[in-house]
Amino acid sequence: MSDTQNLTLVQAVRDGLHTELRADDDVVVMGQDVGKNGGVFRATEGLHEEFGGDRVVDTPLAESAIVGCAVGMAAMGMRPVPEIQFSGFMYPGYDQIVSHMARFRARSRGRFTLPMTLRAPYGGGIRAPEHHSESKEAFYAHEAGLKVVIPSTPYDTKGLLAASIRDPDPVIFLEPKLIYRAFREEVPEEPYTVPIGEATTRRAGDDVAVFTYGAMTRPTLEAAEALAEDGIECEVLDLRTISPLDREAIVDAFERTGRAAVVHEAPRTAGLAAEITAILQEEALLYQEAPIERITGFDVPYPLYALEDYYLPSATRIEEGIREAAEFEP
Amino acid sequence: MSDTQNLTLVQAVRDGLHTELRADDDVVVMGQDVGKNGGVFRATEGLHEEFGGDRVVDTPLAESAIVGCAVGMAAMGMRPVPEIQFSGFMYPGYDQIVSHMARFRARSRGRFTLPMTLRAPYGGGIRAPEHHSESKEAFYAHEAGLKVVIPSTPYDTKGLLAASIRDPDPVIFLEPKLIYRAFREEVPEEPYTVPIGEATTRRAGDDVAVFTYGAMTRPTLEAAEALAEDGIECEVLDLRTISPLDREAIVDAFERTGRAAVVHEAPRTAGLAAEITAILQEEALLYQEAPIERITGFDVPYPLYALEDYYLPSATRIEEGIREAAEFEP
Amino acid sequence: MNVFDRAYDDPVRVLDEDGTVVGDVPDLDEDALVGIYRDMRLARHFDGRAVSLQRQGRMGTYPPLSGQEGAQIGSATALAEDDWIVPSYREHGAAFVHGLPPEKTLLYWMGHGDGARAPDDVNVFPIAVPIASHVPHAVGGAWASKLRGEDDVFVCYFGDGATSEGDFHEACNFAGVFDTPTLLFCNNNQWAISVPRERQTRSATLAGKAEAYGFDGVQVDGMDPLAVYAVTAAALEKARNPPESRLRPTLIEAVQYRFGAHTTADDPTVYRDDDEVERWRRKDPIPRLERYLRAEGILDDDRVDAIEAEVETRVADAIEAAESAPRPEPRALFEHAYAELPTELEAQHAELTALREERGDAAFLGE
Amino acid sequence: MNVFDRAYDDPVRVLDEDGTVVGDVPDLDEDALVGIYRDMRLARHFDGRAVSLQRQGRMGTYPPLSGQEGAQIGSATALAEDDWIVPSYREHGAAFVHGLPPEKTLLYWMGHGDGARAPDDVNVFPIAVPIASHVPHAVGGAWASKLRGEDDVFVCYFGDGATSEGDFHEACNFAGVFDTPTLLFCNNNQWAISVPRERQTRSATLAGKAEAYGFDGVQVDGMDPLAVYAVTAAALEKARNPPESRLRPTLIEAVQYRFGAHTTADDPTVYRDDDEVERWRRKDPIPRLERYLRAEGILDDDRVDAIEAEVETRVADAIEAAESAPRPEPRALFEHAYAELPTELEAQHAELTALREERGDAAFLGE
Ligand SMILES: Cc1ncc(C[n+]2csc(CCOP(=O)(O)OP(=O)(O)O)c2C)c(N)n1
Ligand SMILES: Cc1ncc(C[n+]2csc(CCOP(=O)(O)OP(=O)(O)O)c2C)c(N)n1
Ligand SMILES: [Mg+2]
Ligand SMILES: [Mg+2]
Repeated sequence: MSDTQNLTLVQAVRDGLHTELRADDDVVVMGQDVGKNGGVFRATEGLHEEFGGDRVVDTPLAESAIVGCAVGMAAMGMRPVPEIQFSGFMYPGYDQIVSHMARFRARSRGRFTLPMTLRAPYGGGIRAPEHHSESKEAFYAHEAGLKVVIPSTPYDTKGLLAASIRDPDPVIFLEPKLIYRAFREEVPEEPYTVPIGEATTRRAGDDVAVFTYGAMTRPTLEAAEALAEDGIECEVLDLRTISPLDREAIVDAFERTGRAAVVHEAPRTAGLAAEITAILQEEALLYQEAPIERITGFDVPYPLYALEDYYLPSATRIEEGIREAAEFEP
Repeated sequence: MSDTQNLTLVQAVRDGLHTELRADDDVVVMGQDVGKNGGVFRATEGLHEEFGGDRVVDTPLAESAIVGCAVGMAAMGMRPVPEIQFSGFMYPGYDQIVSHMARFRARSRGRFTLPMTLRAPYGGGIRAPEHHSESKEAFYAHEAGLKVVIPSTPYDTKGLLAASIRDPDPVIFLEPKLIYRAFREEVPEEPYTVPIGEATTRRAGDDVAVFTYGAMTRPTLEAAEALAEDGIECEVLDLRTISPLDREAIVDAFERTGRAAVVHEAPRTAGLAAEITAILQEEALLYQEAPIERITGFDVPYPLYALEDYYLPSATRIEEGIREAAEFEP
Repeated sequence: MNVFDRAYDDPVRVLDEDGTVVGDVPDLDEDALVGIYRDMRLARHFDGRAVSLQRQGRMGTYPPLSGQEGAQIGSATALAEDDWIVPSYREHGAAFVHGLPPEKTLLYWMGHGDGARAPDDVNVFPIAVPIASHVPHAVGGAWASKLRGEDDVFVCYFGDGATSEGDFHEACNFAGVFDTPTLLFCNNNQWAISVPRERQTRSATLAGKAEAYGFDGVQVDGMDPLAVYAVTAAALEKARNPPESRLRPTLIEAVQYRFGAHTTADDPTVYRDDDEVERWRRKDPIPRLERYLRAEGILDDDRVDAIEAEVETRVADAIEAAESAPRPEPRALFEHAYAELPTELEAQHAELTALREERGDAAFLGE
Repeated sequence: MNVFDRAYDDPVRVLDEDGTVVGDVPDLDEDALVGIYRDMRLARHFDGRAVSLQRQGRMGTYPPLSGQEGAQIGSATALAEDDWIVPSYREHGAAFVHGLPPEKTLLYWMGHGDGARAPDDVNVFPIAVPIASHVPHAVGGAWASKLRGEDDVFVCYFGDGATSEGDFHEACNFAGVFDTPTLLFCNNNQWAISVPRERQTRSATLAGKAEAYGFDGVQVDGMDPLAVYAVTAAALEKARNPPESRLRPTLIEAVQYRFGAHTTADDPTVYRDDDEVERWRRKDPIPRLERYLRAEGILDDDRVDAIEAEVETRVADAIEAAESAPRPEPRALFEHAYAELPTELEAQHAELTALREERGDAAFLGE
């Protein structure tokens, strides 16, 4: 039986990096302040000391070069794990992400594959300055050639991070920083993986299928409990991977309930909730009993923190949204 | 009565720029090769000669600075019209687009507004090299604070371009280069505007509502004619503005038909077709008689040109898709 | 010798660490000199109070500026009122000199959007958080000024770390090519969070990076407010009235030090030595100027006390004003995204309002 | 004097326009010298044929390289087999020297994805179209080489226009900071489409931009293949075995000219004078080297004729091979997006296949 540690989500990131650095000399962690400083969220604490400055690299302040150099390293068969300090700072590296990281394999017809994992703390709710609360996963889901992973528990974090680093394809790994330290979970000390592309059921229920991921998983479960008191039972699916989506699990849950809601903190227009809605009505229209509710961030720039609580879907807003789906009568 | 000229779409771009340069000294056209060379598609032909190098500016090869300098000029009340040579080269300027162009007004609480129009030739089908055939309008539709306009006729092009340049908000103006010279239309010599945010009906029909825009409008109309021979009558709506969407027109057409298809060349996942589908089932589920068909580019990197005809929705593929929507029986 | 003809690694200096004159004292009257002293004191005091507000949970993350007053106040004092400041996030000192009320700065870091809107007659851009991304805005603004035949200069502040970003490079290149009246003011405070200057770039100096753009670069002792004033004034003059042989833009590297943490979320003891901090504290711009002004008979104990009192009152008033500002209304979320609210945003606002009415604010604030 | 200690505007030269020796002739044997000549002839001949294929509608847009053979062949000849070329879109000459079959280049511009895949034993990266975006790849690849204790150098080619992009700057800075074995080879052909070098940047030279990164920059006469060979060889040697005082990377500015259009879609007469073209044609690298080799008794009419015949056959064979390649199958659209085809892409492929079966290829090809 494997030993476990009681870890927070951010500690599970660190543990996942540690495990993979130890297992494979080709793994290199790189980014701003990831070295001596141990990362602005301590996600790389102690790694520089243990593995040295060649494996855990403090880089200059330049996102495009961070991603672009990782592309070059990965093309040579290394497994770089670049960090962007906040997902809102991925945009200066956007061209490298969409034009190269996503396409190098297709361009070279499989000669070069990019086993790289681009990590970034992601999402809102921590009273951070402007640009520090972005959730734009839809950008990356819209770009073929990338996989996009967003964990919501410490156990999944370590396992999905290991799976991402070992994956032959480039992965965008978005870490919901609101829950970096929100709770702890038993995490095996041993290496293990959680498969990319598989959703998981966080709560079973027959009335409404609710799809979510990342930091929204917790308020969604909270809302589900509140609704249960009124006799509305939600099936809560944590998608974990945003691209490719686990269509089978999504469609299956919907077919069993006929009603659905999607919860994400990203803006509504052309977000993942739209995609999931489109999939459901394409594949299971005849099961549909109510409009699929989109419970999302609003279509506005993420506000400074005095207003962020109004921007982010709260348990109450989620509850009301699900209730609409549950109570809709044609 | 106003005189007209018989213009292609790209000539209408040029004419629109000419009109606005003449009308307002604050209008500045800037970008790579827009000056002496008249633009790689001749969209700025003769403008440098007529208005001089301060109004029609050849810039160095740097997209982020092109957008970022335009942001600074617009904040000072000028009306810059930066060109990015191909929409696939907007990504090096992506941070300026999403972090600043889109947010400057909100950030400054309305003190600075950015009356700028970022133009780019857009879309596939012209046998161009890699990255020259992108259609990623969904990126910009997902980012609040931007308006996104995609014309499909010469008349609309001139009018929408004028409306964009005069608009107080930043506009992304994507020009379907496949139809730059595909046909001509009578275009008034006088200045005029076509309102941003309004779709237009290109064909009336009662059986299926088909939503499209840009270069896909023509094969969609072709498909509609083919279907009419089989007694299937399509209502074809040319959206013209992608953000904000003309929800009223979209929902209205759907309520009259109960069946719909969306056609775009952009990749499917999290594209505009997903958004439109989500809107329709939110607002008009009870009218829906068939799954809404998404007839789109595939979720793959845009190929080199030997395969692009398989990537792009053809009239036949559109026809088959619409037929599915028309013939679906629960 | 023209100030721009010095070697890149030969910083302009006016006062040494003891306040002794070692260079050309700029031509400033007593009021102006005392003004620089007072504004540095204000910035320092503001900084301490802001850090403790954050500690007490009365404010969010805050980026302290202590140590950098010489560069900020010295430079901003040289500006004409119509010139523009395009700041990063640490230039509240410079912005204050140029007219931004300190309560705005507090409001901003308290998470109120209104804090980012300077009064209409104050030429200060909103804070730019993504590093170096505001440099093109300063070049574009300056370009507009030139195209319109105005003579406003745009002063852009950024850090040593910012010089690594692509936007710094592209913007400098545009400034050179279009010869825009832009002053590129680099606050080289030796650190970009935990990354020291030597690991940020192998360039011998940051000033020397100007070479790549064809305009002047110059180093200045950033802990010496009079030196900073002098070099800024020279750069502004050149931007307005460039001689034949020179381009308007200037890259100024102000060599200085941040005494405190990067932000209140940062712990600098993890990555740097106390010794280093101590060495730089001895260069503190405030006592340095004070010594000079006392030696010149411009300051004495009474005047210093009066300034101290004035500064404390001003900052206390600012805190009072910021803390009594009402929590912004949720409609502010939507209001400024576009000049006119699109229908769909009206609908989303209505959604929010309905839920607020039904379930109250507690439904959002999660308390 | 070390070749890297020259002034930035003092280009390395070996042969003048007449083929007369004016510098240090590199130590190359007869075969190598004839090889350079032959490969330049091949590149020139290939170029002419490619342009006419495009004119005849047998190929898509194509970027000609005529005029730039000296820089391409001279530099690539200096590489070791294990070194890597990271090209932009115009370096088919250099890629050919390093082992890329010319039929691959043709296939690529004929729109076949396979053209971008070099044979597994040929160390050439796929063509990068977005300007300067491949420079970080070269730095990352070189960094990997260094981390693994290998001594492969990565040679990145880019144009004068590329130096304006942020990616050029960021990548150079990383190369300096991590001291990677990268050779940054700038083909300054005076034009970025219609924008002349002087309006691209106000920097006095492009070589001098190296100053900002702490490593060497050097200009070379790019129309002089032997000078280019010499300076490339020196830079490669330094990248492998750097002396104490120097960093491994080098920025080489090869001053040259594109005789033809930017691409077959471009008309250069709109933006530049014939005079200028004529002036540069007199510097043509091919007759220049030929004169030298004839003077040295290494070439004579017979050998030149034999080379001409060899070159023509090789290019004709390449065209034959490229044109007889079958049109790629539509499944290639999906095949390489991921290492394993995701279910949804399988479904999309099935969609396409079903429609093809039902309606035939004409349903897509729109003819
Ligand atoms: C594009 C971008 N990347 C990363 C960050 C996170 N970040 C904030 S400040 C900082 C260091 C900045 O250093 P420097 O430019 O020297 O300015 P200083 O803070 O020292 O004034 C970093 C990495 C950011 N704000 N923007
Ligand atoms: C990011 C980006 N912007 C614009 C273009 C369009 N474009 C292709 S080549 C070119 C000029 C390149 O000039 P230079 O770097 O001097 O190389 P050259 O073509 O002269 O070899 C431009 C603007 C592009 N390919 N990529
Ligand atoms: Mg700094
Ligand atoms: Mg060039």
